Amino acid sequence: MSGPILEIRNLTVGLPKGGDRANAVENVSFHVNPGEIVCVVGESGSGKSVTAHSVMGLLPKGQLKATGGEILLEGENVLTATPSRLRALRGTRMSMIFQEPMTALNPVVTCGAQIDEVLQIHTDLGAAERKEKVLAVMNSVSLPDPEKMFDAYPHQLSGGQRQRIMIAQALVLDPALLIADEPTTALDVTTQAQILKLVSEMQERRGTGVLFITHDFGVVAEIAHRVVVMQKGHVVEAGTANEVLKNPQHPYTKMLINAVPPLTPAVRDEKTGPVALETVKLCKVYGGGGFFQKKREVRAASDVDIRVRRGETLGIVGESGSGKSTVARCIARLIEPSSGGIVVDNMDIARLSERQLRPHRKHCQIVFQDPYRSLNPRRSVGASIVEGPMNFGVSADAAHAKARDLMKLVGLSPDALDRYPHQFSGGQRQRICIARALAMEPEILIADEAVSALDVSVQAQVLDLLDDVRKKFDLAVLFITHDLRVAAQICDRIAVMQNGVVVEHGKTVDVFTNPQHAYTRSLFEAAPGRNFEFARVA
Amino acid sequence: MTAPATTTPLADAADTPAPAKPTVWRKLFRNPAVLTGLAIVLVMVFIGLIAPLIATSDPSAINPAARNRLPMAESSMRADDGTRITVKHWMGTDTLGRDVFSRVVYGARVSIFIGVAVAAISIGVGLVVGLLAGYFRWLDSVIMRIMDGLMAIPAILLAIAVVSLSRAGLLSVIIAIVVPEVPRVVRLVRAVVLSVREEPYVEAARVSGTPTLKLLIRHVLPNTVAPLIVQGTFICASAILVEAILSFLGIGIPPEIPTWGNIMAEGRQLFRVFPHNILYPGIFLALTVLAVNMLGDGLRDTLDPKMEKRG
Amino acid sequence: MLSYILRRLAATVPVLFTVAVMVFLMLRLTPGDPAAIIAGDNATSQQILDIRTKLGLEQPVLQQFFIWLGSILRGDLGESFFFRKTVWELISERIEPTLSLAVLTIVLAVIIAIPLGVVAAYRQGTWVDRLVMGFSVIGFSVPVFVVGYLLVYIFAVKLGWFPVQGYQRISGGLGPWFRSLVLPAFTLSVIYVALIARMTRTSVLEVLSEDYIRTARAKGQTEVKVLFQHALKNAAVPIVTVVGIGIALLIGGVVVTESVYSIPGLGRLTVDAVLARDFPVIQAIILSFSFVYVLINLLVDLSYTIFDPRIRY
Amino acid sequence: MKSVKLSRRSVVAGAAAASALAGTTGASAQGAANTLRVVMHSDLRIVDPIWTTAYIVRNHGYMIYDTLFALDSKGDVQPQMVDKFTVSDDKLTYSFTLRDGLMWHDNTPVTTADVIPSIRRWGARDPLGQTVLGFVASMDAKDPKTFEIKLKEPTGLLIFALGKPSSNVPFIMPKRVAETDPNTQISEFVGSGPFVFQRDEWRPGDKAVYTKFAGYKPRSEPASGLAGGKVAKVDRVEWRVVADQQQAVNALLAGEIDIIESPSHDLLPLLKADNNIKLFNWNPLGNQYTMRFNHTTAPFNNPKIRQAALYAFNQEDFLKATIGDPEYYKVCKAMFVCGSPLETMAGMEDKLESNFAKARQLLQEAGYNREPVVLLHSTDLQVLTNLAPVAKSLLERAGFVVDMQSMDWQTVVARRVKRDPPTQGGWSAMLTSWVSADILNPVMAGFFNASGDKAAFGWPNDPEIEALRARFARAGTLAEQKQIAEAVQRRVAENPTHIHLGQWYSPGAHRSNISGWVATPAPVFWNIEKGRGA
Repeated sequence: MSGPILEIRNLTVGLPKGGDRANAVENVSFHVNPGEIVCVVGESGSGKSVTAHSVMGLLPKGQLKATGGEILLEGENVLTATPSRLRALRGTRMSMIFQEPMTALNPVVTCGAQIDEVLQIHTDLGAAERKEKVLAVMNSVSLPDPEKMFDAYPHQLSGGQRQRIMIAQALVLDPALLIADEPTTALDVTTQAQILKLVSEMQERRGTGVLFITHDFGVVAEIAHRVVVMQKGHVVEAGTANEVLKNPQHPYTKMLINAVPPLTPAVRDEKTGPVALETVKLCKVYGGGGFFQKKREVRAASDVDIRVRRGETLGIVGESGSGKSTVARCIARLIEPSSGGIVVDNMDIARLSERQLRPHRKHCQIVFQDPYRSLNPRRSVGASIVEGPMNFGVSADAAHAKARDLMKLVGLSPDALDRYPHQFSGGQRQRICIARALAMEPEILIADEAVSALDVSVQAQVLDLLDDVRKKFDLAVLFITHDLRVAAQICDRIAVMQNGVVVEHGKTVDVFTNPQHAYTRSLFEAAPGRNFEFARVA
Repeated sequence: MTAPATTTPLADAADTPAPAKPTVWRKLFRNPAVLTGLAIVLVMVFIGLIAPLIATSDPSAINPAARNRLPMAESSMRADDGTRITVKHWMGTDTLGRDVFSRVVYGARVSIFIGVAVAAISIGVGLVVGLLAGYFRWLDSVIMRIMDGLMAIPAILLAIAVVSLSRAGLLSVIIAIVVPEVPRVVRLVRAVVLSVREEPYVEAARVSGTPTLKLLIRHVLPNTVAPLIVQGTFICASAILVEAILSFLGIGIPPEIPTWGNIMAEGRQLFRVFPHNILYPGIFLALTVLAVNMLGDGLRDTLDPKMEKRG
Repeated sequence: MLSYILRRLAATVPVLFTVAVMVFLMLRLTPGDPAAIIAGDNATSQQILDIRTKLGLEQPVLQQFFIWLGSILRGDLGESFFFRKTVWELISERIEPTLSLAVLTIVLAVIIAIPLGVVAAYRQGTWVDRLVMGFSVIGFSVPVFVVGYLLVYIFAVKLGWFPVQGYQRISGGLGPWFRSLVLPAFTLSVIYVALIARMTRTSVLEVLSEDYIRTARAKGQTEVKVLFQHALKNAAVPIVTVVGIGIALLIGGVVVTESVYSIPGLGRLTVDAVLARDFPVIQAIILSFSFVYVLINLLVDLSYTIFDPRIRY
Repeated sequence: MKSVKLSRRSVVAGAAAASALAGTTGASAQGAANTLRVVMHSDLRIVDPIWTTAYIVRNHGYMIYDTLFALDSKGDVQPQMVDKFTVSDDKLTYSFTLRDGLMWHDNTPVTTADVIPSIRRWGARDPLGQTVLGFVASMDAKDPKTFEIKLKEPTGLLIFALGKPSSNVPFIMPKRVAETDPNTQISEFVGSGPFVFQRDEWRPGDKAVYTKFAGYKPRSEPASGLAGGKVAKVDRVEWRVVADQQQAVNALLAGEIDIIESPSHDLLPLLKADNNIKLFNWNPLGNQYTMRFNHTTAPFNNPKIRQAALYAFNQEDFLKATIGDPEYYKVCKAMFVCGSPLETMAGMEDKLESNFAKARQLLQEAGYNREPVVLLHSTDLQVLTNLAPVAKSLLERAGFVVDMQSMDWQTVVARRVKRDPPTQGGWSAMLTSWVSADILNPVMAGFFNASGDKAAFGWPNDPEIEALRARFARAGTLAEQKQIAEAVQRRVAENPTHIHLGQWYSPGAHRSNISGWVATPAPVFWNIEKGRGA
């Protein structure tokens, strides 16, 4: 058949009363042709997921409801379809994969059974045939040893493998439309690359139309044929990948694209300040001991030697489980290292007890990943900021005065001090956290994935802020991230970690221009949109 | 590079703050369960408070001549000075000719007091112990072993033993009901502490050198309030019930202190002949416990949706 | 797995020891003198002293404790002060009724409660939900013995369907045995149903908001199967837990129920023993109840592995 | 009007239950026809009727043991195990011959070798026994069937004592058992009575089971009181424990049991209303409520203050509060029981009239300075529960300060033997009830024993009373006894050892197909027949 597989016409989905806007999406129209990958891009709250879910008819009952327009799947309006008809379509003509494969798979059912379920619902094949078909599809998504995977439970698989199971289960009945809702966001770059590759392969081989939801322009650049940009529930721009990425028209699109950090590191001058932080053979070992039999040990970090000078930003880059956060938490002494030393201010604080530690706390502050959990919801942000200084005997007035200055510094109004965290946005909260850290006048600032949870636009601003305060206070910044682009933008030097070991360590430029270690190279290989030059438009 | 001062909050384009949630109080007063529960409880408390005013006679004044009178019956009794007083018994009299109505309204006092006292004490004790156990690893194992021990003894049996082995009285009954409740509270508090202590904002406070005690009080304690209020109501409700059960087993609070429990317990032998002895206090008791439970459910739904009662 | 069980069993030792100490002290430090009770009316002080000595109550408390502990470890629960019988005899006579009552109650409760809970969760916010929740709150609020009396009055006295009181041993045939337990089991299960229905509802509700439920729907699965194939199995762990916790509750309820229906079970034995200050019996019973409780918790934890493959010991 | 409604209700209940009976009561499966299912007033725990005075154990004794003599319905002592006996003219030598065919449950013959140690063991514990054995010079077995008791000086009490109807009853036990130390419980339950105790079926808190003893040879006379032929007419008697009075009555109405020994008085209307149920007052002498003073501590260590209480009380209030229905109680100022040979009002005429003025005046004379009366209140025994509150209110109206402490009966029993001052776990007064048959004269009635520390709890010390009791023991004729008893009562009215608070009767209830229940001071189950039908 010709014509679009999916055509969305003036779709409007209403929000329940008392929301911050009337409709989640308003007059959204676009289409997906056979064998085409359409990326819907937008930041959180742009309504891209709502659009996807309304296609599947999976909008949360009672909360969201399509109030206008139509969604034509191969010419059939799914908005008016009966529940049973909708059920018949799901899995056969259209299917969906989700962001978090761990939670999207039923933890107590074997992977094979979960794929098999689709067949049970929609076909009347016998058990043997079904098993055959399942194994086949598992093969086609190149899962190692399908026979074994068939009886494995989701938690026994890696993130990538789980997502492959999801894809297998989505494609087992060759649907015309595959909806992928941020399918790689939760995955490490290397895995992400593989999954993206898989998706485009499958889609080519089977001529499936793909509606691909993402916030990451790297990913867009990687796989999109056409792009739809959404903001606050509206489609602001649509076109082929090249048009949109190379020559964006709408200011919002421009802003987003500008915000994407370039992979090529800015040239930075050598920092020669005094060494503020040094770790010596830092090790953290979890587990061990055990009552009857020895528990197996996990070496989260082993023999980590890093040195950060005043005014310098050291990036620790690695995938999840590489131990980069462990190192950060050891240095901040939130956890006690198993061995090795942490020299701060000519003093080894690795072994100090909580009590002995207290006077040294002020030297080193940390900003966490999740802005929503980093501030005590029950205390005004002012109280949170002054708490530290007052612990060190600063008078209340002095502390508050300082807090006001810092609020200005991080670009917030000082009057906001007596407001509560829930009244601020994620980005604003992260600014407040930075202010809180600065209030201690530290020499060392640890940013643990501090921008990972933020939308690109906000991310850029917070990165700027971090760099500014570094300069202003001549801070030694330890920047933990999984995102090479971000690292490229802000770090003087980079340490790449894998399985708790620093595999490569050097100037950002050197590491980026000619990576020594295989793992580092694989990381660059995987970086989405690496060989795509984004437009730099003012 | 733009100077930070110029990046105003407005600059956070697609990054708008979460819409302000309605305050807890407003939510509470929208919740029907909370409202009805609260209303009934307040009425009961009020009855208890003004018992001396509405009671038609001294709840422990016996009158053998007028025993087992049916509701609405009248009786007269000669005082020491020889004058005769006539009393109308709205709810009849018990086997000693005591006025059930008066006993029931006075019973409201004691029963509710027991509920509140038990809740207050067990929460108080449990909170302190729980905080310590939750935050200091080395204390934890010791405390929790003891708590496990207490938990392992079936609550009612423990209560029976405590009361009947010590001298029956208000205090011993309260203690008896508190003891088995404490470990449950401790576990609850401990669980909260364990989860909260990993929260970034607590770690942030640690990093900014906040002393442990301050940390507990300022950042951890507040998180226990909601679940404890909820748990408190449930403890209160079950305490009132347990008192009744102890009385039923003949080891409750001595009859001269009327509680709904022991009025029923005394009346239970005559259930079929004079049901009013069980009926009226029964209604009051069930109604109150029901109300407190409703209150608790409502509170949980609004304050602390995650937690499940007696879990 | 095995090592886990061993570890857990080892861990019960300190717990039971704590229990032993607490119970023992409680008994010894409170008033009430079994000797005086045994001696009966117009007994002279000398006779009572003789009896105390015979019962070994004249030794220092610590000594008594270790003597007792020793015999426990040798598996000897001692002899009742009153009945010319060993504690072991007494308990083994009484175990059947209590066990029957408990098991029947649990079965009854689970059968009634879980469907109620699931339906309530699925129809959250509708009248069905409110009805179920309403019932469960009431279940918590009415004293067991009141429920008991009402049931007796209606089903035994008025309708005469079931015996008023008493217990028929299984040896006397399943029919009578069952008939004699119907009312007690119902009485006891009320609060229990309330508890389980509640927990089922909550945990099913929680599961229903999980991603994999959405996935199942995205596959085109029917609501009923979503509910029972996907939701219930994932909700099982907390439910099983609460069933376990409920056992403690149950043991308490048994005491009352057995008195109402005069069932010669362990609950009644406890009350009688306490009233008679029959120390060996009290100690033994409470200790064994505690042991059962600990054991059940262990079983519950082990049962998790059945419901949730992620849990491995 | 209420009662009408009631009766209809319970008739329906009874009928309905009866109709459902077939299926409901599984016990009836195993020959309910000849099984007597009885609910006694309490649970059988201790099984040594010599070692304890508990009435339930006495009743157990009458099931499995036999006695040398027994009280008949007219209150006269008749031979039971004894065939005939002779008394020498000097009244110092008694010679007894056992009747033929007396058998132990292990089918060995009863001999005098068993009898004598049994009497000795009883005499070691029972107050009356102690007195009587005081007179005994020697007891010798002449041959397996005859034995002889020689006295130091004459007493009219020997035969009466051997036929003592209630606690402790001189039951005859096998030699090996009777030789157990009086302060140790016996651990073997072989008797020679009409029923055999099934130890393996005995489940304390559940039931005690007795079966007919085939080898028992009853006397030829018809059963009369505890005397006469003890013919077991049912194969099996089960004492069921139903802790809950209400439930016991329900069970009787439903036909799940045949007899309730003494149902709660307030529930009698239910039973009366059902024509399948008959009430039977098996203990015509009834019982007597009593308040016991602790003579060793203030305030009741002062006779005037004790007397003040005697004036402040009136029996009616106590009886109303506990029994209620006048049909089942009798105001009676005779300490040795109305309707007994020693009945007398001497000394009591103006007492027990709630004369508060007089009471206050006595308190003043005695210089009572408001030491609190620690009054033990037992809350778990129906027939006693309501006594203490009444006593409290009467005492208070007389100007006493009363601290009523509630506890279960077992604790009262433990408390009342403590001699510490009230503030340290002691006591001042407690209330209990006696079976009239136990208090028919000043020697057998334990509370009259005023020998100080050797006396029962309360420990009164009054040589004058002791002297009178000694004389009574020697008294030969009834007239003499009467005159001494009167003296004792007068003395007690001035210097009270305890206060008697009126007589009460508690009828047993049985299904209408039960017949032949004998009137006795202690409930016995021989001669009872169980017919067919509901």
